[in-house]
Amino acid sequence: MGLLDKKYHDSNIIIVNLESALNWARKSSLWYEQFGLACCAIEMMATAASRYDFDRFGIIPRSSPRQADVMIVAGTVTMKMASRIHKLYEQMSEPRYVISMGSCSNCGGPYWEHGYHVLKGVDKVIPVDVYVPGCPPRPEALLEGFLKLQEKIMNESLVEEKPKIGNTIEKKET
Amino acid sequence: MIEIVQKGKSRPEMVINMGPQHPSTHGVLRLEVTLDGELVTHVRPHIGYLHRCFEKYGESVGDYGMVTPFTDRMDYVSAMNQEHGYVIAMERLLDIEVPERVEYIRVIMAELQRIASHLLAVGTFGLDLGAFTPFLYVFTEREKILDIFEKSSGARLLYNYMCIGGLMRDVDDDFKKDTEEFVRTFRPKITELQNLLTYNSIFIKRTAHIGVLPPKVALNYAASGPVLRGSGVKWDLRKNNPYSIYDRFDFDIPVGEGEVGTLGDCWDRYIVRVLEMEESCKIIEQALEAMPDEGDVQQNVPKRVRTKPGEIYARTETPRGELGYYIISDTSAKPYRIKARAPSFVNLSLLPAISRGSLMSDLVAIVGSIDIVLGEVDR
Amino acid sequence: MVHSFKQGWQTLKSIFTGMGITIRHFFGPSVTLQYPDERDVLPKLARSKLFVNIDDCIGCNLCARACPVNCIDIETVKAGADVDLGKTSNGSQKRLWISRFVIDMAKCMYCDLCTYPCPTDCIYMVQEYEYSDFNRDNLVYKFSNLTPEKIAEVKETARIEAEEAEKKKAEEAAAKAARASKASDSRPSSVPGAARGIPGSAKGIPGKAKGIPGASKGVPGKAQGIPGAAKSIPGKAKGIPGAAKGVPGKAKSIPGTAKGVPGAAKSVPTAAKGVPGKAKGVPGAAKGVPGKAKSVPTAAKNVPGKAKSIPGTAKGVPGKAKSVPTSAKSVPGKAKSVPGTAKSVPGKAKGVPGKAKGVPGGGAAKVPGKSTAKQVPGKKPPKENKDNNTD
Amino acid sequence: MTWLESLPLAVFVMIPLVIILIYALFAIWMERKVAGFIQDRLGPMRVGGWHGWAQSFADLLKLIQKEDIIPAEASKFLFRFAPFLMFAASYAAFAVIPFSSAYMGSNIDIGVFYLLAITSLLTISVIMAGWASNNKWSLLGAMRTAAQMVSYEVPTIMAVLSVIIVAGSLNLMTVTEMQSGNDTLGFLPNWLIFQNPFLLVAFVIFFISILAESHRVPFDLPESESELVAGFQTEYSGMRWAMFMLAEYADMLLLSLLGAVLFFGGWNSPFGGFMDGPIWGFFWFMFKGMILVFVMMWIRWTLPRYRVDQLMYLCWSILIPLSFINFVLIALWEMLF
Repeated sequence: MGLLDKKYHDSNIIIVNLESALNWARKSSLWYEQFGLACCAIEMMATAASRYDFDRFGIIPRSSPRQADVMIVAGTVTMKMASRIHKLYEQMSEPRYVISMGSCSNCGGPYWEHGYHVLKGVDKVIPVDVYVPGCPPRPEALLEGFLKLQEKIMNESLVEEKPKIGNTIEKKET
Repeated sequence: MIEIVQKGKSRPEMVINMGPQHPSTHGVLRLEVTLDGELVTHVRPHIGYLHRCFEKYGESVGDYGMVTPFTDRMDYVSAMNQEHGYVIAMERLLDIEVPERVEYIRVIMAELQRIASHLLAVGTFGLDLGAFTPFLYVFTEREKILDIFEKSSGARLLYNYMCIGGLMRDVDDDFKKDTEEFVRTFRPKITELQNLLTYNSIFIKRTAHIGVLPPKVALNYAASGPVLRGSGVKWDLRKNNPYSIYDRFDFDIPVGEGEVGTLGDCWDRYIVRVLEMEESCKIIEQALEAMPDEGDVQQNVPKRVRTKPGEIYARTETPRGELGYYIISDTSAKPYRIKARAPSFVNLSLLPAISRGSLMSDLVAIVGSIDIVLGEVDR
Repeated sequence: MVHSFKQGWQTLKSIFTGMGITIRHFFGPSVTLQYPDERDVLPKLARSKLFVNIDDCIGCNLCARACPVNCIDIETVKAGADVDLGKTSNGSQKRLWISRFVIDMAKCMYCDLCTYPCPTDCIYMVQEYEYSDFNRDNLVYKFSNLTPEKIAEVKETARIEAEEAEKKKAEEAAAKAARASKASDSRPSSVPGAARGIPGSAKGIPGKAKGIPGASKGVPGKAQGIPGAAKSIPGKAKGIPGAAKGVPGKAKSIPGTAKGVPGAAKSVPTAAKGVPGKAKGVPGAAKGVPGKAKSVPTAAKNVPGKAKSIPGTAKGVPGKAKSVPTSAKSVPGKAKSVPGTAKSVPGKAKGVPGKAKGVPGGGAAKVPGKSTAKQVPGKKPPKENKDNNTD
Repeated sequence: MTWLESLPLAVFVMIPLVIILIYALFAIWMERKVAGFIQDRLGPMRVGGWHGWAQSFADLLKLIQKEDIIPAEASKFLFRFAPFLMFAASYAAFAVIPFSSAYMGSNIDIGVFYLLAITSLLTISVIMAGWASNNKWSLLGAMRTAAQMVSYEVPTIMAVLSVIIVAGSLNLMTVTEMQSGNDTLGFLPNWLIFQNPFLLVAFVIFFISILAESHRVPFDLPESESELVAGFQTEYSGMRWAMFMLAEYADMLLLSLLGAVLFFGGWNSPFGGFMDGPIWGFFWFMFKGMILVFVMMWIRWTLPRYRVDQLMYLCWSILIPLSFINFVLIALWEMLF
């Protein structure tokens, strides 16, 4: 749905310019979904607070998934929460992105070994765009993750085959 | 369309799910709220969305020392206090004498963490009621504490700083100076917070007479920490059952007095936290004065923890209340059993009792005033 | 009336007090750190990433044992007596090749517990925090500075040395056992030879070799029993499924117990040609019966194994199927083993995929669900069975 | 009338639309900057260069790209229609606002009544959106809004009427014109707020009421984030949601401009004849409106919000009686002086 459906098969000057304008808009206005899971959520709050200030990048929280562009999975995803996260992801409107923040959501983190109730990586339920390492990551590290995501968005295209950076998991249509 | 449940001849009710993704449930708590209009008739908290198998980990990782980082992650807002509780339990089990200097540093760290945790609690409480700005002001102060922690321990949130018998490393050279500086600049900020939020009349209207918890009910539910003290019960383990070196300091235990509303309402629970921050400042100042300047913080750290079969229950006062660790040891390197008595979990059980009959907006205030951390509730 | 006016005044006063505070902040300075342009100076103890100075590492494995979450995976190979690996900066002699030193930063909990036990202070936390990535695999950091060829070489050397030592020992033991059994006339229990895995990690279990795959990337740390168990049945030995490219194998028949002929399934590493397996009899004991080794995988080359068995006495000779494919694929959770274990079963030898305990989630796996096990040719000398020497 | 003949009319009608769009883009940026400075932060800094001036353009362009989700169980027509109705209501009300001595959409004699009537449509569109979304949060938000906006219309109207009896006209242009000049107490402008002590009280009532009408803190119950997720907007995404946002900001401007007309002399220069004229008039008018908008933002980032029953109490027990008493007092004052 939306403009990113790759309906164009070759690019011309108009599409290229349009593409970069649209990419610029998407990367400059990443509204994240306001929900925290665990420890990383505290650092996420710290990033949104005065010292690091998400708003400088145009990143603001929205509490309804419909209006959010990016989901920050901040914390341990348990088996019980996994289905909810999947649902929240489905409720977000395209184009949507996911940042996996911290060890727990990257791969289960400290809980990968005996954590019988911990999902070993949020990418098992939703596609992840950027993995931010840390336990928890520093606020700067999260901001750097956002910069990486912006870099990725700038490489997205309206045209069909253009090499993309980032992971290759296709986003699911809803 | 929207389901309206009607049972018998009673008035129609609407069941609404608050959470696990909701801006004011402080994490992944889910509340199943039954509403009559906007009036709450029943609340059922559902937990387990953050069950991270702490007890299993305590019994599975390599040895006793490796459990410490996992205690950090229980109540991630007050990691130092969690570590403090665990190492005290282990030291009692092993009969280890801790050097003077270590005790002082631990107390200072624990009290700084208490301030940081209370700042977060009052900030998010304001946020729940719609006041966005005080939240950011207190976060600025909290950052200063985190800087002090980071200089000494190397981490901002989950420190793994205390170890059985001592500390992982000595404090930073600037520690004393930084802490003194912080305490000095922090006091005016409390005054500012009082003016901006505490005595704001809208804030008072939203919190006074709301979620009243009578002392007797609080005791019956085994509540602890600011929730209990907000109801006027003077119970603080630092005074009533002193651990570490808390008996050497002179400080008060603030309790709720029903200053603007009823005894035990949300405002009382809130003001207890604010006043406790000032008391913590007092403790820090005294501790900084009495702290020995020199001393090896690792001199009594055992090379390998060897236990005899035995068991221990040690309790400490964290910002959220009484935290107890129950540890059964055998001759192996790992604990046979670890159980944590988490204050948030016990305090959360109060929620249905005190929120019945309030409005939807009050429910948000009540959840905020109990100040739960889901990492500790679910463990 | 007066009361409500007073209350109204209080309300307005508190609101104006609050607004006064916020407007003062409005004109006051900001505390924001403009991150990509300005950066904080991190305290020197800040823990943001693990780093290993591999030149100083002596391969003692203490950090891996101290890690509460087992995110450090170290594999070492003993260096030969004539090789000087140099010294660390604090003067300790290095005696081990570090063939693998992998830290999965995606799992790390940044607790700093691994840095304390290090005798040479070569593992420590650094301040670099900007390493987020599009791909989780890139968060797995490899610190070993040996090339795969070098690793293969040192492993081969180590294997040969170990084999020789083993042989020596076995000879002595055999002689001793022979003396002993003559005296006692005890009935030999037939214990199939146990293949010993790759130096250091394998446990010899009768009939099964539990080895830790050589440079397995796929299963950090704790792959158990990746090696498959090849059953050597007289006449046929099947190689190991998967992508095993044969490894020149050698089959040794253990004298005394082998009834069948141990087949040797040998897979030869990429470059390897099918090398006829050799079955060595245990000195003094036996005649070999040619076995056959078949390797199942398409790419694998069959190497006819030869086994000698001792006529008459042999009841099952453990064949040795060893394949140490360079690029076998193992699936986490069910790693297929490449190295075979020789189980001697009269009749047939089949390469049976071993079961490995995979790591859930395949932490380092490149392709979700699959991991790549890299193995280095190694040989498992069959363990001599003392009791079976004579009968 | 051919299309060529109607072109000037179309351009004439479109002027407020352009003003609203530019204002909304500016106000969203300004809101974030104000919030940033109040909170010791900086607000948008990186998008477009100097202090993130292009932030709102990026937001708008992004919202255009967003997927438009209509929940399966929603009442589809109402769901689609509500944002347009809301924006149409805000936009239509601008017709009677005198932007400058030279421009006014429609110079009708019952301008004030028209404005108050047409803004009531906002209530309907909010209920429509909340009900059609088939979401419990939306429904709760819509119910709260309906109660709130209907209640607060009473004190708003009473405060406006107090001004009208002083001004003696329902036409906003006339109201503005009578405030020109600079001789109250010898030096103050002839603005109505300086003319009568009771009009000051009327202004306070008016300002509190418009805060509630445009649901700003401390009366932002319809979309109170910490209680109702996003209130009646919960299910909206993309451009439809942007329409709500636009309408909300337009509503803020509309009521602020109304305040500027009624109490602060509209497009009249504060310096008498100095810096006067149609262009300056437009500048002064917008400037006065933006000052009120800034105060609304300032309040928003300072105060917590009221509870729904306290909100009603404030309206029915305090503001409405006060506004009636004030109305009578103003009438008496007018009779006496």
